[in-house]
Amino acid sequence: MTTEKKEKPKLKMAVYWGAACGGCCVSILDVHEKLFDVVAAADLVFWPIGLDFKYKDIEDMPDGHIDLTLFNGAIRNSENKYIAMLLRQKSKIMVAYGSCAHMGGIPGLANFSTKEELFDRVYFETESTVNPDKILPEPNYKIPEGKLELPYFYNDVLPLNKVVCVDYYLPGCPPQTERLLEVFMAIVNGSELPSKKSVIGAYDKTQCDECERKKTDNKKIKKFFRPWEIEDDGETCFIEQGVICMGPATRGGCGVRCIKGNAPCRGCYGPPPDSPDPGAKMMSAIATMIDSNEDVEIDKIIEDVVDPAGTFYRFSAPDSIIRRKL
Amino acid sequence: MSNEPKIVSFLCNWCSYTGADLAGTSRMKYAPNIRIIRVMCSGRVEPTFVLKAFREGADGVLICGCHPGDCHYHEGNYKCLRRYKLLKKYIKQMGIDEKRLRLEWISASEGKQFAELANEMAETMKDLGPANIKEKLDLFKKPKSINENENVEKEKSEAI
Amino acid sequence: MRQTVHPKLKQELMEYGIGDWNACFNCGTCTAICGLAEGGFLFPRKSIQSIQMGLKEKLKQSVDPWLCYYCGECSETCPRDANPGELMMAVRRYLTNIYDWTGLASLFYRSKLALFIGFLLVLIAVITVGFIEGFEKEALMHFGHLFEQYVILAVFTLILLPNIFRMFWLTVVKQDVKAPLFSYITGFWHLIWNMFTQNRSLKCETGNFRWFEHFLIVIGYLLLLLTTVFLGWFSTENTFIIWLGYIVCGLVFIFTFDFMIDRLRKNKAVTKFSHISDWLFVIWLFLLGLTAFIVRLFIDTNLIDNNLWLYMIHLIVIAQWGLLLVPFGKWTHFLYRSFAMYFAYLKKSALEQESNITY
Amino acid sequence: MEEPRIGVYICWCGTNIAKMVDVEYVAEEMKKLQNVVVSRNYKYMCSDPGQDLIIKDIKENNLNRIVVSACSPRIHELTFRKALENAGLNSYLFEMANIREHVSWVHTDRKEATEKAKSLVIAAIKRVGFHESLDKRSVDINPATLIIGGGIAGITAALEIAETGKQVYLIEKNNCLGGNLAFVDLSYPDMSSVHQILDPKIEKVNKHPNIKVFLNTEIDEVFGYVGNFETKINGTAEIEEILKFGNVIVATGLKPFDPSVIPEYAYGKFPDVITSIEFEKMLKEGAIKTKYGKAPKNVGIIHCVGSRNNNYNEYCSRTCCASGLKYANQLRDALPDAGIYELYGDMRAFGKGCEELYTETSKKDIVFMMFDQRNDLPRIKTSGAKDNCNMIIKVNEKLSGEKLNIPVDMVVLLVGAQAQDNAKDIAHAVGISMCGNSFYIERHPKLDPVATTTDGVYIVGSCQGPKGIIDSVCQARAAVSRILGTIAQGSVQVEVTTAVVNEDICCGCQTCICVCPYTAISFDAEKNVSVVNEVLCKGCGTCGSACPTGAIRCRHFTDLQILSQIEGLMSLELEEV
Repeated sequence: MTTEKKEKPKLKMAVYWGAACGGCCVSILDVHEKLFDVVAAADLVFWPIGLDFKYKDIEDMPDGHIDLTLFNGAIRNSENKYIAMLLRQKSKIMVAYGSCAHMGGIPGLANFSTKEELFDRVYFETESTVNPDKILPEPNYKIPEGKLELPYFYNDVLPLNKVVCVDYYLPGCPPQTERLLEVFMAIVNGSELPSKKSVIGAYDKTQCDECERKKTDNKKIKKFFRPWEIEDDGETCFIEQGVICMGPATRGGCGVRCIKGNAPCRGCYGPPPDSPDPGAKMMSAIATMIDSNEDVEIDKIIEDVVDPAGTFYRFSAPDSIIRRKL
Repeated sequence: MSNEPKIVSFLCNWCSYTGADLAGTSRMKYAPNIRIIRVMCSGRVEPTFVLKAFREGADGVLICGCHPGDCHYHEGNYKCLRRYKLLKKYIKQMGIDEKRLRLEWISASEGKQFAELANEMAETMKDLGPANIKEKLDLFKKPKSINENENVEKEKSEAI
Repeated sequence: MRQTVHPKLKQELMEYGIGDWNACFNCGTCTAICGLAEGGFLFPRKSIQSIQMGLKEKLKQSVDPWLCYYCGECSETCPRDANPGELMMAVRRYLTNIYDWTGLASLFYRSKLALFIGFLLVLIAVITVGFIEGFEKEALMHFGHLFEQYVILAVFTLILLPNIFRMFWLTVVKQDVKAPLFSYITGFWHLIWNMFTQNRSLKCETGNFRWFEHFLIVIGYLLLLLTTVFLGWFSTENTFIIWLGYIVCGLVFIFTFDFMIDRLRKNKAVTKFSHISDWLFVIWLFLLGLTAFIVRLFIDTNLIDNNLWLYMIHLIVIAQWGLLLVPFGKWTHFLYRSFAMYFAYLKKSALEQESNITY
Repeated sequence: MEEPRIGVYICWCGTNIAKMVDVEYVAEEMKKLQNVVVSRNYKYMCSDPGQDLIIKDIKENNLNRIVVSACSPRIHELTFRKALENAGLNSYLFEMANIREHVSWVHTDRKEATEKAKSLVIAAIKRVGFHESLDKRSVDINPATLIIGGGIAGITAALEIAETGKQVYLIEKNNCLGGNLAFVDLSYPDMSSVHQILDPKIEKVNKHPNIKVFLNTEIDEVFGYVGNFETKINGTAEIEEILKFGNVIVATGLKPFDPSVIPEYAYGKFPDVITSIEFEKMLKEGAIKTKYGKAPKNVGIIHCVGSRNNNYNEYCSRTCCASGLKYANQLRDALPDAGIYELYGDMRAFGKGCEELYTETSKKDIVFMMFDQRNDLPRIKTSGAKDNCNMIIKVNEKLSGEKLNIPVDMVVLLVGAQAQDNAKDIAHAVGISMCGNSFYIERHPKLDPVATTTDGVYIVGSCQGPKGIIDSVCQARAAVSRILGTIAQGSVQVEVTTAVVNEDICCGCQTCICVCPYTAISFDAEKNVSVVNEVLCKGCGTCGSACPTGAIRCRHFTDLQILSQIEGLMSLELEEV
């Protein structure tokens, strides 16, 4: 990639949302007044949420025309995938921006249901739905003018790296703005970038490293609590209070936002290096803490972990080993 | 082997692996479905390993450790038991039949019990039929270029 | 049926000359080799077992020892030299005194002195009789003839019959053998047949010659009894009877002589260990034949008148034979054995009946 | 990490493997795999030529990873590691696939077996790719030895070592040395007096300058590793002492079976039903008398009490039969015309001189009666008035098929052997494992009978299984020779497959700390990370699986290694080169 400095070589930047809530796109605005620096340094050549573009414009671009693409959101349907591939082809640096692109994120929770279940829920079951003729979206639809085609709705939600090669991951739900800026500026100044495929804008150490709550080695759990079930003293480690906190298995970098807000970490920042499946790791750690050797008692304690998949894979299901419900 | 169920088993070095060896030295015959991975202690067995085994196409996973109280490392097998129970809950949620994951205590002298267990496990897997987890989770290869459409058909079938 | 162990049984049997019963470790070779042992009668093994374990009742109630003809095969093949053959013999001796109600049998078996005295008394008695009769030929011969008849009668009715009944009581009644009634009759024919032929011994390894010898002795002995006692051999002129007499007692002493030689040579297992009772039996039988032979010879050659002493000797031998050896000595074996076969027959038919029922 | 160059070796083990696994085919297939440079099959890999083959290849094709697929690593892993060392390769760059105990010996379908063997080898190859050189730490051996148990085995071992001038700590939980043997009068088969054997030894032990005896003492947890153990002992003496030593001999012996749990024998109900221990006491005192002070007219000796019966102990206690014969002789000598009845399940007069003893005994007017040891034990009942005896033994004699009543005045129960009550505590204290009936397990039943799976800990005598004097002494001396061997070397190499914390990842959550059974992990508040004390760590890996960040690596059992092993195990299409 180009590191030699020309006179104000304006960076061409694209931001796209796949299956996402839009929070990531918005988070870009969180840079506040710094936005001017950004705009000064870069042209936004593609940003559906902000500016009106047509896919055609991109398709027409020569390959590698875009310098930096921040792709947020997961891959849910054929459109997401198409754009992902398209952008990959047109951009020098492809960044998986935010938890959804990184690991599948919240949309990834859909992987605990099949496509059919989802459709049933969405098009028939939801309380607000009135759909007497049981109409479902029709991917191919013939009309006099011709053939309409909707994107295919995949059975799975996938993280970005499952469909295209990703250069960097910028985790978070949404990513911490400071982190974004650091990365952005690094690119603008053409300073040395970390090796490809690595996570940027997050620390190798996990939450606990930053977390100010008091931690001891007395991690023995007799009963699990949901956050609302305990009277949090605000300073004892959540886990030691019996609340499952993904902190230990989740990268730092967010500035322990949730925990500071007296909510246990959910793990949006994803696992530290060389830890393929944070959910499994955390499961292992938490289970180890169960303070009993008795079959029955253990079962009883585990009863309180109502939804292991949702708890330990809140953000990482599509990126985990067992990617979806089978 | 292809159509035969595959069972990955994690055996602790001191009791279960020795037990399995004993089954061998005593020439006890059992079903060839089981494939053994040696760990020092059942306490080393992580959910990650089990999930990985399933992901890679195992139809069943068997974890064996020393009998409670006999652990060479005092309590490793209890740690294993706790993880096992939570993990079982998880895989159930993920639509993997509970019976596909099993934890048993096999002491160094229980070659016979191991052989029986191996057969039993193989039987269960045959009854349950193939898990096809690998098949279900391998989607399509990452396309090299945008024009590459070889997988589209597959995608469609995947999709609808 | 639970039995009590009699720790002292072995010691008791020692006195009847059981050999080294200790040596036996119940391998069963003896029974395997034995031509006569069969289902329900697995001797010698079972008998030895009973002895080793001190199963007195069982031993007393078993007919097995009588079914054995002492061919000696078992003793030759015994891996521990426990000499089962002789042991069976000893048991037979033991049993004879168990059956004998007078107790004299056991006395004679156990003490040589008593035996000697017994023989002496009889001798003296006969001589006194002779003295009373004034050593007058006709009178003596007459007396002798009567004596023979009465003694045989007495010995039978007073001693042997009761003993046989005792035997019956132990081996059949006590064992509550439920033999079908008709078998008592059919068995009786067996009894007679065996008594005279002893043909079961043909099954023994020792083969036919030994049986033949025995057979001839038995026949000889019985005919001798017939000729002398009932046909009055010594006082007849009937040439056929005379010649018959000669032949039979000839048979008797010739073969008994042969037996004695064997016993001296000790080359067969049977003849290795000979209990005194055994010796006496053979010798006296021999003397019996011999003296009878000579006496008749003297009568025919008219030498008898001057040699009455000869008849006296014959008389003494007969007396000792009839009064001591027949009721208390080995002679009884001839009887007991025959009856044992009868009882064994009953037992067998009882077993058969049972097995039929179970079918 | 340099590109792996893997050498694969499939062993035939004669026909043991070759007959059930197509070794040539497997070896051929492996060639397809990435990074596999050579792949061979050979008759006996463990043989010297087999090892030389590996060494040669390593040198010629500069291999840097070796996979041997043969028997159980528990048997030959060390052999091949040595071979690697001889070739100048780090011995941990080696992996073994067990295709004998786990394949050829247990499967019957050659095709299936071959497939399985193949996948096991692939797994090993995948795994070995991620193996890393580990440097063996060699530690100095502390020449002192701790011996737990002052029975004949312990005493023998103690003297043997002390004689060579090395320190011995002999720990006995009772108040005197000698163990069970101290109760015994004569020893079979030669009827030699035990106290003539034992007493001088005990005397010598007590006097010996190099032996420190601790009576009424039990050990606490034993910390450390081969060459450098230490333990806290707490005896009756209020002073608690810390002992340091290089090797441990466990000679805790056995505990006599308690016959009162067998209803048939009415032990405790009849005063004249006594155990062999009590009888030995009688013999020592030289007076065989019933509780009424009379010499018994008839004595019954019952074998296999508590042994070889599913309700009690499955195993044979080894010493009872010969003891029974011994008693028969002693009784015969003492009571020439008593009736003596040996009631046995099977007469097992094994070992030098014992069959002869049996033959001799059988000639001494001893009645041997057989009963059904598993289903039909003899029963001891009260005797009737006219029986003039203390008790009646009701037995169903097996050889004759007779149901018997044996009148006896005394019954000697040949009680079997059991593991000590505190067997488990000791096992945990020194870190060895027990088999089903809580006797200790040796490293290899045939090839390594006195060593255990924990380096530097040896088991001798009856704590490993019921034994007579001879076997115990043999084992004691065998263990001693092993120990003196290591002491002579002065140092010993210790396993380094310990856990290690990656401080760049560790977040200091301290999950691992209370997980460690050996308190080997501590928290460094300074750096806010956990730290593993590699000396205390025994490498179980439990912390590794508990660590939520993956900061703890269990050397030689890393996630990466195991995960890739799993991959290999499952991959069968080999065109992936």
